[in-house]
Amino acid sequence: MNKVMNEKAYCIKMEGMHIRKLSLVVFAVVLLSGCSGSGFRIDNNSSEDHAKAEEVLRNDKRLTSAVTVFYENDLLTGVTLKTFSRFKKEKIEKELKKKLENSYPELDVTVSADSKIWMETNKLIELDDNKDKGKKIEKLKSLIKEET
Amino acid sequence: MVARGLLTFKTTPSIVATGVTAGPLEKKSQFVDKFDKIYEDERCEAKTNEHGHAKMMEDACMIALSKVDSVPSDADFMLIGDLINQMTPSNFAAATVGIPYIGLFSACATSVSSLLMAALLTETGMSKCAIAGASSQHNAVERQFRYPNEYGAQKPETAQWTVTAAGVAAVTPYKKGFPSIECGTIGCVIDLGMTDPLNMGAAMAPAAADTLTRHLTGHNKDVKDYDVIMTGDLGKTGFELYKKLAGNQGIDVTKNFRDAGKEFYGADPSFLSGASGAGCSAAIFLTEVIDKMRAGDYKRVLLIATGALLSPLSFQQGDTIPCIAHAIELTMK
Amino acid sequence: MVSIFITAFIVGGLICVVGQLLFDVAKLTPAHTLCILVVAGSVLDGLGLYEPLIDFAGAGATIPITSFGNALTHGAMAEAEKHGLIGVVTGMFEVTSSGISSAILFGFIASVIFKSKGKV
Amino acid sequence: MDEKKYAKLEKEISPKRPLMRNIIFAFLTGGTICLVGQFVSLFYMTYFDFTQQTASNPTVATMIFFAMLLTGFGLYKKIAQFGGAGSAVPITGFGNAVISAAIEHKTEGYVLGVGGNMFKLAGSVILFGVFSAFIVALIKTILVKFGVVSW
Repeated sequence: MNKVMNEKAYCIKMEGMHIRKLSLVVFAVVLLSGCSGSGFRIDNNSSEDHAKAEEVLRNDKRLTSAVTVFYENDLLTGVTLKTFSRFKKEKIEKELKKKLENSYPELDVTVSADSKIWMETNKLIELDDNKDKGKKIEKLKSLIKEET
Repeated sequence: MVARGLLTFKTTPSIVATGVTAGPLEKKSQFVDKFDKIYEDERCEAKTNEHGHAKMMEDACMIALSKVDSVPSDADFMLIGDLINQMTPSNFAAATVGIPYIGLFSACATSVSSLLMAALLTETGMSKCAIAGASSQHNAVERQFRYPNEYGAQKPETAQWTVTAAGVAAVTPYKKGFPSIECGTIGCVIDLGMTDPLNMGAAMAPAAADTLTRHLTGHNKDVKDYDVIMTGDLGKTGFELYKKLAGNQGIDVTKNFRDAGKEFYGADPSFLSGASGAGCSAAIFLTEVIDKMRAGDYKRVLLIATGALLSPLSFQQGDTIPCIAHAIELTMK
Repeated sequence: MVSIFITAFIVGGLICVVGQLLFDVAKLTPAHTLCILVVAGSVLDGLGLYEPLIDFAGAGATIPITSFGNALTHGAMAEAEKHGLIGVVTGMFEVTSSGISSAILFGFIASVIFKSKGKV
Repeated sequence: MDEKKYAKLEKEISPKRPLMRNIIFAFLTGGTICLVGQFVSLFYMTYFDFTQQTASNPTVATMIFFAMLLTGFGLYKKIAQFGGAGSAVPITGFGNAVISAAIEHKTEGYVLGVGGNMFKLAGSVILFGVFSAFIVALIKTILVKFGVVSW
């Protein structure tokens, strides 16, 4: 009898913790769903025609968003992937890079599915001052290099 | 079968005083009011757990002696033990108290084995006052036998909690009005191949059941002769197993059976299967049982303390856990 | 962005479930369980499967102890790619130094600040 | 009574480990720790020059820092009793193993106690991690040499 009551008390205690934990998760998801950007943005500061790049990126069904900056000799693209496409992150990066390089053979193409790059590229577009852009792009490129 | 390991005391030495000290967590025990001293600090204000352990033992000795208006120089022998490396806490306590000392080790069964030894010395007439007891300190035991105290390991429901407590009794020749030691049984080491140190109750239960049957047949007694048959620290799981094993031997286990480990912390589920440790049985036997005997509630009791004789080394080398149980019979004439 | 938090929770949780099964069903000690998981992480990286899992689940794959095996193997293989067989030995702690060094550092700091307590 | 018979009886009477409960709680606890890790990693990505991949290093260090606080204040073992493997498997569990051993052996001094016992529990993880990494990398290097696979 006593034992049963103990177990009950135990279960109730555990359930309380259980619910608290779940609510934390729900809260986190709600909080985060607000800041998920999507769409395809292109910022062209060069003489190149960006239509081809847009076509490549928009036609790729595995992407949820893509942010592209053309600046002088650089073409920098940050992409976000669909959840299950993330397994093939490296492969997708390589494919896109190849496609873009084919379209723009004279540009230095950088493609990354890293969310840091995506975040920074977004900031880059909002930057009014064009002077810093070159520097920032170099920095992002070195960050990507650091990984390997 | 020739009855072996049986002890009968013709002079029936008496337990004239007890001293029980406990740590702060033992306030959760349902027997807390009966303890003589509760420390507010788990190390008893000492620098290390082991020093606190020794201090707890010392204080328990002094309390027991003071209850019979004695000082350490009045005592002839000191028979105590604990679970830590080579019993250093007991050794240090004995060094401070300064009574001729023999360290005893039967793991958690030391509480009863020391009483039996004290009774023997008294029986021979060579001891007018002997100190017997055992102690354990949770932190010190935990870090030696299991993991560091702050390590997060999930304990199953069969795991027991080592108590921080010391229990000491002063044993003298027969004195009217005090519980006296009539007989006892020295246990055999029983090993039924249990290896799980988080289920010590299951390892110790066969030893307890074996000693119980040997005591009953050896001394020609029946369960009905006792007001209570109390085991030391089998815990909830071990106690069930022990009753089952004893029941298989044709012993009526339906009433008068109690377990100190199971009852120590009441029904608090955070202590899982219950309490364990040499201090557990010593503290409960020397408070709850002795008090009830002196109050006249119990006339005849059988105390069986169980001990798991493992070491961190033997466990890590994959050995089984050999166990022992000693029994002592107290009467109130 | 959001989905990585969900996948981190689920993948991280599932790796822990594997650990719990090793605890409860295979009856292993925590130390044995963690060793098995580390070896598993290392083997998965050798097969080239752990990096995609990190891409998929983020911290869900880098926080469990399996990532420790992965990082050790990754360092060894990256170095081996550059310097051949010798790199296998020299590259091992290249990637994973942060876990061990911070554990040592914080362990020491903790030992200065804290005392162990025997609370339930 | 022989050993086999007793083992059977022991299994019957000892309470079973609540497997479903343990699995669910391990999932929730482990998931939550990884979720916290993801937040930390987002923090490092947003405010410092770390990419998703390189952020994992400071994230691991930060998680071990959290483990230090939880261990020191005696909370980690409570989480462990509740979450089981959910708290042992994440890197915080590794941290807890190192830190708890360090705290416990402080009484033997910093050199013999803390220094000598710090990796008492976690050492085996490092040993098997290193050894298996060596074997795996060795096999892969040999396979690449023979042209069976590529890097």
